[in-house]
Amino acid sequence: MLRIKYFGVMAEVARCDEEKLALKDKSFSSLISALHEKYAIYNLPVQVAVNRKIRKQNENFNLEENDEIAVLPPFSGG
Amino acid sequence: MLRIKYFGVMAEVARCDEEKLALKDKSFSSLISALHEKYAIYNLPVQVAVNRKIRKQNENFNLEENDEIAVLPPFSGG
Amino acid sequence: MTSIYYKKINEMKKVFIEGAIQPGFVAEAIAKHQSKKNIGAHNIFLGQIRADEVDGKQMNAITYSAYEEMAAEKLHEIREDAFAKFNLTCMHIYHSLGKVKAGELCFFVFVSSKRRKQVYQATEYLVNRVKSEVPIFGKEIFASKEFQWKVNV
Amino acid sequence: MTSIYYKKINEMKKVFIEGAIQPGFVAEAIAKHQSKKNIGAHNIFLGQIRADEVDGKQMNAITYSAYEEMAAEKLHEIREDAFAKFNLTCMHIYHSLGKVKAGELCFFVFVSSKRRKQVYQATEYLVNRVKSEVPIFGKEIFASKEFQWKVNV
Repeated sequence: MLRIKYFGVMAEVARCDEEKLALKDKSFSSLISALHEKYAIYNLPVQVAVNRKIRKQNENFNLEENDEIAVLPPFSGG
Repeated sequence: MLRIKYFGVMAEVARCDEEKLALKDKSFSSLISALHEKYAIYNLPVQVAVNRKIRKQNENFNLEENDEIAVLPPFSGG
Repeated sequence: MTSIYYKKINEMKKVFIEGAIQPGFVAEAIAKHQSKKNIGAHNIFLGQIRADEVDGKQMNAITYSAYEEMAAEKLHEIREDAFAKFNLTCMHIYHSLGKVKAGELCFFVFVSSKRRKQVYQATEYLVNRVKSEVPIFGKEIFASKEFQWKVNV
Repeated sequence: MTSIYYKKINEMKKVFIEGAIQPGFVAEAIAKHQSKKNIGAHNIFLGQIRADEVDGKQMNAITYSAYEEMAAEKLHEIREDAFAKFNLTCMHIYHSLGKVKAGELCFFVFVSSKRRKQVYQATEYLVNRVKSEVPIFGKEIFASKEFQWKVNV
Protein backbone atom coordinates (compact mmCIF):
# COMPACT_ATOMS: atom_id res chain seq x y z
CA MET A 1 0.00 0.00 0.00
CA LEU A 2 1.21 3.47 -0.91
CA ARG A 3 -0.15 6.72 0.52
CA ILE A 4 -1.06 9.29 -2.13
CA LYS A 5 -1.79 12.98 -1.44
CA TYR A 6 -4.06 15.02 -3.72
CA PHE A 7 -4.04 18.79 -4.07
CA GLY A 8 -6.20 21.50 -5.64
CA VAL A 9 -8.63 20.31 -8.29
CA MET A 10 -7.12 16.81 -8.00
CA ALA A 11 -8.44 16.52 -4.44
CA GLU A 12 -11.90 17.24 -5.88
CA VAL A 13 -11.44 14.63 -8.60
CA ALA A 14 -10.30 12.07 -6.01
CA ARG A 15 -12.87 13.31 -3.46
CA CYS A 16 -10.20 13.15 -0.76
CA ASP A 17 -6.89 14.78 0.24
CA GLU A 18 -5.14 11.49 0.78
CA GLU A 19 -5.73 7.78 0.20
CA LYS A 20 -3.94 4.44 0.17
CA LEU A 21 -3.60 2.53 -3.08
CA ALA A 22 -2.60 -1.13 -3.53
CA LEU A 23 -0.32 -1.71 -6.53
CA LYS A 24 0.62 -4.92 -8.28
CA ASP A 25 4.26 -4.02 -7.79
CA LYS A 26 6.20 -1.10 -6.30
CA SER A 27 7.25 0.46 -9.64
CA PHE A 28 6.50 4.11 -10.49
CA SER A 29 4.89 2.98 -13.78
CA SER A 30 2.42 0.78 -11.85
CA LEU A 31 1.51 3.78 -9.72
CA ILE A 32 0.89 5.93 -12.81
CA SER A 33 -1.25 3.17 -14.38
CA ALA A 34 -3.27 2.75 -11.19
CA LEU A 35 -3.85 6.52 -10.98
CA HIS A 36 -4.92 6.59 -14.60
CA GLU A 37 -7.30 3.66 -14.17
CA LYS A 38 -8.93 5.31 -11.19
CA TYR A 39 -8.85 9.01 -12.22
CA ALA A 40 -7.93 9.11 -15.94
CA ILE A 41 -4.88 11.25 -15.07
CA TYR A 42 -3.50 11.05 -18.61
CA ASN A 43 -6.33 13.41 -19.54
CA LEU A 44 -5.64 15.81 -16.66
CA PRO A 45 -2.90 18.46 -16.52
CA VAL A 46 -1.34 16.90 -13.41
CA GLN A 47 2.18 16.11 -12.28
CA VAL A 48 3.27 13.45 -9.82
CA ALA A 49 5.82 14.22 -7.13
CA VAL A 50 7.75 11.54 -5.23
CA ASN A 51 9.40 12.75 -2.06
CA ARG A 52 8.67 16.35 -3.08
CA LYS A 53 10.32 16.09 -6.49
CA ILE A 54 8.31 16.11 -9.73
CA ARG A 55 8.97 12.93 -11.74
CA LYS A 56 8.21 12.41 -15.42
CA GLN A 57 5.31 10.03 -15.91
CA ASN A 58 7.37 7.80 -18.21
CA GLU A 59 10.25 7.43 -15.73
CA ASN A 60 10.75 4.03 -14.24
CA PHE A 61 12.07 3.32 -10.77
CA ASN A 62 10.98 1.50 -7.67
CA LEU A 63 8.97 3.11 -4.92
CA GLU A 64 9.35 2.43 -1.24
CA GLU A 65 6.60 1.89 1.31
CA ASN A 66 6.91 5.29 2.98
CA ASP A 67 7.66 7.42 -0.08
CA GLU A 68 5.68 10.67 -0.06
CA ILE A 69 3.60 10.66 -3.24
CA ALA A 70 1.51 13.62 -4.41
CA VAL A 71 -0.62 14.35 -7.46
CA LEU A 72 -0.47 18.06 -8.31
CA PRO A 73 -2.49 20.19 -10.72
CA PRO A 74 -0.89 23.31 -12.32
CA PHE A 75 0.58 25.68 -9.76
CA SER A 76 -1.32 28.94 -9.44
CA GLY A 77 0.21 30.89 -6.57
CA GLY A 78 0.55 34.65 -6.62
CA MET B 1 18.24 93.60 -10.44
CA LEU B 2 17.61 89.87 -10.76
CA ARG B 3 16.77 87.52 -7.89
CA ILE B 4 18.96 84.40 -7.79
CA LYS B 5 18.25 81.30 -5.66
CA TYR B 6 21.05 79.04 -4.46
CA PHE B 7 20.67 75.41 -3.44
CA GLY B 8 22.74 72.73 -1.75
CA VAL B 9 26.48 73.36 -1.67
CA MET B 10 25.92 76.46 -3.83
CA ALA B 11 24.01 78.10 -0.97
CA GLU B 12 27.11 77.53 1.17
CA VAL B 13 29.40 78.99 -1.50
CA ALA B 14 27.12 82.05 -1.80
CA ARG B 15 26.50 82.14 1.98
CA CYS B 16 22.81 82.74 1.31
CA ASP B 17 19.75 81.02 -0.20
CA GLU B 18 18.83 83.97 -2.35
CA GLU B 19 20.26 87.32 -3.39
CA LYS B 20 19.76 90.13 -5.88
CA LEU B 21 22.39 90.81 -8.53
CA ALA B 22 22.75 93.88 -10.73
CA LEU B 23 23.78 93.06 -14.31
CA LYS B 24 25.13 95.36 -17.02
CA ASP B 25 22.36 94.06 -19.27
CA LYS B 26 19.54 91.51 -19.02
CA SER B 27 21.17 88.81 -21.13
CA PHE B 28 21.72 85.26 -19.85
CA SER B 29 25.42 85.50 -20.74
CA SER B 30 25.79 88.57 -18.50
CA LEU B 31 24.20 86.61 -15.68
CA ILE B 32 26.61 83.69 -16.17
CA SER B 33 29.58 86.10 -16.25
CA ALA B 34 28.41 87.85 -13.09
CA LEU B 35 27.97 84.52 -11.30
CA HIS B 36 31.44 83.43 -12.41
CA GLU B 37 33.03 86.68 -11.28
CA LYS B 38 31.44 86.39 -7.87
CA TYR B 39 31.56 82.59 -7.28
CA ALA B 40 33.85 81.14 -9.99
CA ILE B 41 30.98 78.95 -11.17
CA TYR B 42 32.92 77.75 -14.24
CA ASN B 43 34.96 75.71 -11.76
CA LEU B 44 31.90 74.33 -9.94
CA PRO B 45 29.70 71.49 -11.14
CA VAL B 46 26.60 73.68 -11.18
CA GLN B 47 23.70 74.21 -13.57
CA VAL B 48 21.58 77.33 -13.95
CA ALA B 49 17.79 77.07 -14.22
CA VAL B 50 15.60 79.88 -15.57
CA ASN B 51 11.94 79.54 -14.74
CA ARG B 52 12.57 75.98 -13.56
CA LYS B 53 14.25 74.81 -16.77
CA ILE B 54 17.99 74.07 -16.95
CA ARG B 55 19.67 76.27 -19.58
CA LYS B 56 23.08 75.64 -21.14
CA GLN B 57 25.66 78.16 -19.92
CA ASN B 58 26.55 79.15 -23.49
CA GLU B 59 22.93 79.85 -24.50
CA ASN B 60 22.05 83.43 -25.21
CA PHE B 61 18.67 84.99 -24.58
CA ASN B 62 17.25 87.90 -22.65
CA LEU B 63 16.07 87.61 -19.08
CA GLU B 64 13.12 89.42 -17.59
CA GLU B 65 12.90 91.18 -14.25
CA ASN B 66 10.81 88.52 -12.50
CA ASP B 67 12.37 85.41 -14.05
CA GLU B 68 13.00 82.71 -11.47
CA ILE B 69 16.75 82.02 -11.56
CA ALA B 70 18.42 79.22 -9.61
CA VAL B 71 21.96 77.87 -9.36
CA LEU B 72 21.90 74.14 -8.74
CA PRO B 73 24.65 71.70 -7.78
CA PRO B 74 24.41 68.04 -8.89
CA PHE B 75 21.14 66.41 -7.88
CA SER B 76 21.50 63.78 -5.19
CA GLY B 77 18.04 62.64 -4.20
CA GLY B 78 17.24 59.06 -3.26
CA MET C 1 19.77 15.87 9.50
CA THR C 2 17.90 17.27 12.49
CA SER C 3 19.09 20.83 11.94
CA ILE C 4 18.12 20.72 8.25
CA TYR C 5 14.70 19.46 9.25
CA TYR C 6 14.18 22.30 11.72
CA LYS C 7 15.45 24.82 9.19
CA LYS C 8 12.79 23.66 6.75
CA ILE C 9 10.05 23.81 9.35
CA ASN C 10 11.12 27.35 10.17
CA GLU C 11 11.00 28.38 6.55
CA MET C 12 7.51 26.94 6.22
CA LYS C 13 6.36 29.01 9.17
CA LYS C 14 7.73 32.13 7.61
CA VAL C 15 6.20 31.71 4.16
CA PHE C 16 2.53 30.91 4.63
CA ILE C 17 0.10 33.29 6.26
CA GLU C 18 -3.49 32.39 7.08
CA GLY C 19 -5.80 34.71 5.10
CA ALA C 20 -4.88 38.06 3.57
CA ILE C 21 -1.49 39.71 4.10
CA GLN C 22 -2.17 42.96 5.96
CA PRO C 23 -0.50 46.29 5.06
CA GLY C 24 0.59 46.47 8.72
CA PHE C 25 2.48 43.19 8.28
CA VAL C 26 4.36 44.75 5.35
CA ALA C 27 5.16 47.78 7.55
CA GLU C 28 6.52 45.50 10.31
CA ALA C 29 8.71 43.68 7.78
CA ILE C 30 10.09 47.03 6.60
CA ALA C 31 10.63 48.28 10.16
CA LYS C 32 12.65 45.15 11.04
CA HIS C 33 15.22 46.16 8.43
CA GLN C 34 15.90 49.61 9.85
CA SER C 35 18.60 48.26 12.14
CA LYS C 36 20.50 46.92 9.12
CA LYS C 37 22.58 49.93 8.23
CA ASN C 38 24.28 48.39 5.21
CA ILE C 39 20.97 48.32 3.26
CA GLY C 40 20.43 51.13 0.76
CA ALA C 41 17.53 49.78 -1.33
CA HIS C 42 14.45 47.65 -0.79
CA ASN C 43 12.12 46.35 -3.46
CA ILE C 44 8.70 44.93 -2.62
CA PHE C 45 6.25 43.08 -4.82
CA LEU C 46 2.65 42.70 -3.63
CA GLY C 47 0.09 40.54 -5.38
CA GLN C 48 -3.48 41.81 -4.91
CA ILE C 49 -6.67 39.90 -5.78
CA ARG C 50 -8.52 41.48 -8.71
CA ALA C 51 -12.32 41.36 -8.95
CA ASP C 52 -12.13 40.09 -12.54
CA GLU C 53 -15.24 39.34 -14.51
CA VAL C 54 -15.35 35.93 -16.20
CA ASP C 55 -18.32 35.21 -18.51
CA GLY C 56 -20.30 37.94 -16.78
CA LYS C 57 -19.61 36.57 -13.29
CA GLN C 58 -17.65 38.63 -10.80
CA MET C 59 -14.78 37.13 -8.85
CA ASN C 60 -14.99 37.74 -5.12
CA ALA C 61 -12.06 35.91 -3.60
CA ILE C 62 -9.41 33.26 -4.07
CA THR C 63 -8.97 30.35 -1.67
CA TYR C 64 -5.37 29.15 -1.62
CA SER C 65 -4.02 25.78 -0.60
CA ALA C 66 -0.49 24.42 -0.88
CA TYR C 67 1.58 21.29 -0.65
CA GLU C 68 3.47 22.93 2.17
CA GLU C 69 6.33 20.45 2.61
CA MET C 70 7.24 20.55 -1.08
CA ALA C 71 6.72 24.34 -1.18
CA ALA C 72 9.21 24.76 1.67
CA GLU C 73 11.84 22.72 -0.16
CA LYS C 74 11.25 24.53 -3.44
CA LEU C 75 11.36 27.95 -1.79
CA HIS C 76 14.61 27.02 -0.12
CA GLU C 77 16.07 26.16 -3.54
CA ILE C 78 14.71 29.37 -5.12
CA ARG C 79 16.17 31.46 -2.30
CA GLU C 80 19.61 29.85 -2.61
CA ASP C 81 19.55 30.44 -6.37
CA ALA C 82 18.56 34.10 -5.94
CA PHE C 83 21.30 34.71 -3.36
CA ALA C 84 23.82 33.18 -5.78
CA LYS C 85 22.53 35.19 -8.75
CA PHE C 86 22.00 38.63 -7.20
CA ASN C 87 23.87 40.70 -4.67
CA LEU C 88 21.26 40.75 -1.89
CA THR C 89 21.34 41.41 1.82
CA CYS C 90 17.91 39.94 2.69
CA MET C 91 15.04 38.19 0.98
CA HIS C 92 11.57 37.36 2.28
CA ILE C 93 8.66 35.58 0.62
CA TYR C 94 5.15 35.34 2.07
CA HIS C 95 2.04 33.81 0.54
CA SER C 96 -1.51 33.52 1.83
CA LEU C 97 -3.34 30.27 2.51
CA GLY C 98 -7.13 30.12 2.82
CA LYS C 99 -9.49 32.83 1.65
CA VAL C 100 -8.27 36.20 0.34
CA LYS C 101 -10.92 38.64 -0.88
CA ALA C 102 -10.72 40.93 -3.92
CA GLY C 103 -8.64 44.01 -3.04
CA GLU C 104 -6.64 42.11 -0.42
CA LEU C 105 -3.02 41.02 -0.68
CA CYS C 106 -2.02 37.37 -1.18
CA PHE C 107 1.68 37.50 -2.09
CA PHE C 108 4.57 39.54 -0.68
CA VAL C 109 8.14 39.38 -1.95
CA PHE C 110 10.72 41.62 -0.27
CA VAL C 111 14.37 41.98 -1.27
CA SER C 112 17.01 44.28 0.17
CA SER C 113 20.47 45.17 -1.06
CA LYS C 114 23.30 47.58 -0.43
CA ARG C 115 22.63 49.32 -3.76
CA ARG C 116 19.54 49.52 -5.92
CA LYS C 117 20.83 48.16 -9.22
CA GLN C 118 19.70 44.53 -8.94
CA VAL C 119 16.69 44.73 -6.64
CA TYR C 120 14.01 45.06 -9.33
CA GLN C 121 15.32 42.12 -11.32
CA ALA C 122 15.74 40.01 -8.18
CA THR C 123 12.13 40.65 -7.18
CA GLU C 124 10.89 39.77 -10.66
CA TYR C 125 12.97 36.57 -10.63
CA LEU C 126 11.54 35.50 -7.26
CA VAL C 127 7.95 36.34 -8.19
CA ASN C 128 8.17 34.37 -11.44
CA ARG C 129 9.82 31.33 -9.89
CA VAL C 130 7.33 31.21 -7.00
CA LYS C 131 4.40 31.45 -9.40
CA SER C 132 5.68 28.72 -11.72
CA GLU C 133 7.49 26.32 -9.39
CA VAL C 134 5.92 26.40 -5.95
CA PRO C 135 2.95 24.04 -5.40
CA ILE C 136 0.29 26.57 -4.44
CA PHE C 137 -3.25 26.22 -5.77
CA GLY C 138 -5.82 29.00 -6.09
CA LYS C 139 -9.56 28.46 -6.35
CA GLU C 140 -11.38 31.50 -7.69
CA ILE C 141 -14.70 32.09 -5.97
CA PHE C 142 -17.44 34.07 -7.72
CA ALA C 143 -20.17 36.21 -6.19
CA SER C 144 -22.61 33.46 -7.26
CA LYS C 145 -20.64 30.96 -5.08
CA GLU C 146 -19.54 29.19 -8.24
CA PHE C 147 -15.81 28.64 -8.54
CA GLN C 148 -13.03 27.77 -10.96
CA TRP C 149 -9.45 26.70 -10.39
CA LYS C 150 -6.99 29.50 -11.07
CA VAL C 151 -4.48 29.04 -13.90
CA ASN C 152 -1.36 31.24 -14.00
CA VAL C 153 -0.75 32.96 -17.32
CA MET D 1 -3.88 78.69 -15.29
CA THR D 2 -5.36 78.58 -11.80
CA SER D 3 -6.18 74.89 -11.92
CA ILE D 4 -2.71 74.03 -13.21
CA TYR D 5 -1.23 76.08 -10.39
CA TYR D 6 -3.30 74.28 -7.76
CA LYS D 7 -2.46 70.93 -9.36
CA LYS D 8 1.22 71.70 -8.95
CA ILE D 9 0.83 72.81 -5.37
CA ASN D 10 -1.02 69.58 -4.63
CA GLU D 11 1.71 67.52 -6.20
CA MET D 12 4.32 69.30 -4.12
CA LYS D 13 2.38 68.50 -0.99
CA LYS D 14 2.22 64.86 -1.94
CA VAL D 15 5.88 64.38 -2.77
CA PHE D 16 7.92 65.87 0.06
CA ILE D 17 7.74 64.57 3.59
CA GLU D 18 9.44 66.25 6.53
CA GLY D 19 11.99 63.82 8.00
CA ALA D 20 12.07 60.05 7.52
CA ILE D 21 9.33 58.14 5.71
CA GLN D 22 7.77 55.82 8.29
CA PRO D 23 6.92 52.16 7.57
CA GLY D 24 3.38 52.99 8.76
CA PHE D 25 3.09 55.60 6.01
CA VAL D 26 3.97 52.89 3.47
CA ALA D 27 1.30 50.65 5.01
CA GLU D 28 -1.31 53.42 4.72
CA ALA D 29 -0.40 53.97 1.06
CA ILE D 30 -0.86 50.24 0.41
CA ALA D 31 -4.16 50.12 2.33
CA LYS D 32 -5.57 53.00 0.24
CA HIS D 33 -5.26 50.80 -2.85
CA GLN D 34 -7.34 47.94 -1.50
CA SER D 35 -10.55 49.49 -2.80
CA LYS D 36 -9.13 49.46 -6.36
CA LYS D 37 -10.18 46.03 -7.47
CA ASN D 38 -8.62 46.22 -10.93
CA ILE D 39 -5.11 46.20 -9.43
CA GLY D 40 -3.26 42.87 -9.47
CA ALA D 41 0.32 43.92 -8.77
CA HIS D 42 2.14 46.57 -6.77
CA ASN D 43 5.84 47.31 -6.82
CA ILE D 44 7.50 49.45 -4.17
CA PHE D 45 11.00 50.87 -4.04
CA LEU D 46 12.32 52.19 -0.74
CA GLY D 47 15.60 54.05 -0.38
CA GLN D 48 17.20 53.60 3.04
CA ILE D 49 20.12 55.62 4.44
CA ARG D 50 23.27 53.52 4.81
CA ALA D 51 25.79 54.14 7.59
CA ASP D 52 28.68 54.13 5.11
CA GLU D 53 32.23 54.68 6.21
CA VAL D 54 34.17 57.33 4.29
CA ASP D 55 37.88 57.72 5.12
CA GLY D 56 37.28 56.08 8.49
CA LYS D 57 34.38 58.39 9.38
CA GLN D 58 30.92 56.96 9.87
CA MET D 59 27.90 58.53 8.21
CA ASN D 60 25.04 59.17 10.59
CA ALA D 61 22.35 60.90 8.55
CA ILE D 62 21.56 62.81 5.38
CA THR D 63 19.91 66.22 5.41
CA TYR D 64 17.86 66.78 2.26
CA SER D 65 16.81 70.04 0.68
CA ALA D 66 15.10 70.64 -2.65
CA TYR D 67 14.19 73.30 -5.17
CA GLU D 68 10.56 72.39 -4.57
CA GLU D 69 8.89 74.37 -7.36
CA MET D 70 11.15 72.93 -10.04
CA ALA D 71 10.93 69.47 -8.45
CA ALA D 72 7.12 69.60 -8.69
CA GLU D 73 7.29 70.47 -12.39
CA LYS D 74 9.90 67.81 -13.13
CA LEU D 75 7.98 65.15 -11.20
CA HIS D 76 4.84 66.04 -13.13
CA GLU D 77 6.75 65.48 -16.40
CA ILE D 78 8.29 62.19 -15.16
CA ARG D 79 4.86 60.92 -14.09
CA GLU D 80 3.29 61.78 -17.46
CA ASP D 81 6.14 60.02 -19.25
CA ALA D 82 5.81 56.91 -17.08
CA PHE D 83 2.03 56.72 -17.61
CA ALA D 84 2.64 56.96 -21.38
CA LYS D 85 5.40 54.34 -21.35
CA PHE D 86 3.96 51.71 -18.99
CA ASN D 87 0.52 50.29 -18.40
CA LEU D 88 -0.04 51.56 -14.86
CA THR D 89 -3.09 52.13 -12.69
CA CYS D 90 -1.44 54.33 -10.03
CA MET D 91 1.92 55.88 -9.29
CA HIS D 92 3.17 57.63 -6.15
CA ILE D 93 6.52 59.23 -5.37
CA TYR D 94 7.57 60.49 -1.94
CA HIS D 95 10.90 61.93 -0.83
CA SER D 96 12.12 63.19 2.52
CA LEU D 97 13.24 66.72 3.26
CA GLY D 98 15.31 67.56 6.32
CA LYS D 99 17.23 65.05 8.39
CA VAL D 100 16.96 61.30 7.82
CA LYS D 101 19.12 59.06 10.01
CA ALA D 102 20.99 55.91 8.93
CA GLY D 103 18.54 52.99 8.78
CA GLU D 104 15.60 55.27 8.04
CA LEU D 105 13.75 55.63 4.73
CA CYS D 106 14.13 58.72 2.53
CA PHE D 107 12.57 57.68 -0.80
CA PHE D 108 9.38 55.77 -1.64
CA VAL D 109 8.21 54.93 -5.15
CA PHE D 110 4.98 52.95 -5.51
CA VAL D 111 3.46 51.72 -8.79
CA SER D 112 0.36 49.61 -9.32
CA SER D 113 -0.92 47.82 -12.39
CA LYS D 114 -3.52 45.30 -13.48
CA ARG D 115 -0.80 42.74 -14.20
CA ARG D 116 2.72 42.36 -12.92
CA LYS D 117 4.74 42.35 -16.14
CA GLN D 118 5.78 46.02 -16.27
CA VAL D 119 5.79 47.05 -12.61
CA TYR D 120 9.45 46.31 -11.90
CA GLN D 121 10.67 48.22 -14.93
CA ALA D 122 8.30 51.13 -14.22
CA THR D 123 9.63 51.42 -10.67
CA GLU D 124 13.24 51.32 -11.88
CA TYR D 125 12.46 53.99 -14.50
CA LEU D 126 10.89 56.30 -11.90
CA VAL D 127 13.67 55.80 -9.35
CA ASN D 128 16.39 56.55 -11.91
CA ARG D 129 14.67 59.62 -13.31
CA VAL D 130 13.96 61.06 -9.86
CA LYS D 131 17.57 60.54 -8.81
CA SER D 132 19.03 62.13 -11.94
CA GLU D 133 16.50 64.83 -12.86
CA VAL D 134 14.78 66.13 -9.73
CA PRO D 135 16.57 68.97 -7.90
CA ILE D 136 17.02 67.35 -4.50
CA PHE D 137 20.27 67.81 -2.58
CA GLY D 138 21.64 65.54 0.14
CA LYS D 139 24.22 66.57 2.73
CA GLU D 140 25.85 63.59 4.40
CA ILE D 141 26.44 64.13 8.10
CA PHE D 142 29.14 62.15 9.91
CA ALA D 143 29.26 61.09 13.55
CA SER D 144 32.04 63.69 13.98
CA LYS D 145 29.57 66.42 12.83
CA GLU D 146 31.65 66.88 9.68
CA PHE D 147 29.69 66.67 6.46
CA GLN D 148 30.02 66.27 2.71
CA TRP D 149 27.56 66.87 -0.11
CA LYS D 150 26.15 63.63 -1.49
CA VAL D 151 26.89 62.74 -5.12
CA ASN D 152 24.69 60.17 -6.88
CA VAL D 153 26.62 57.40 -8.62
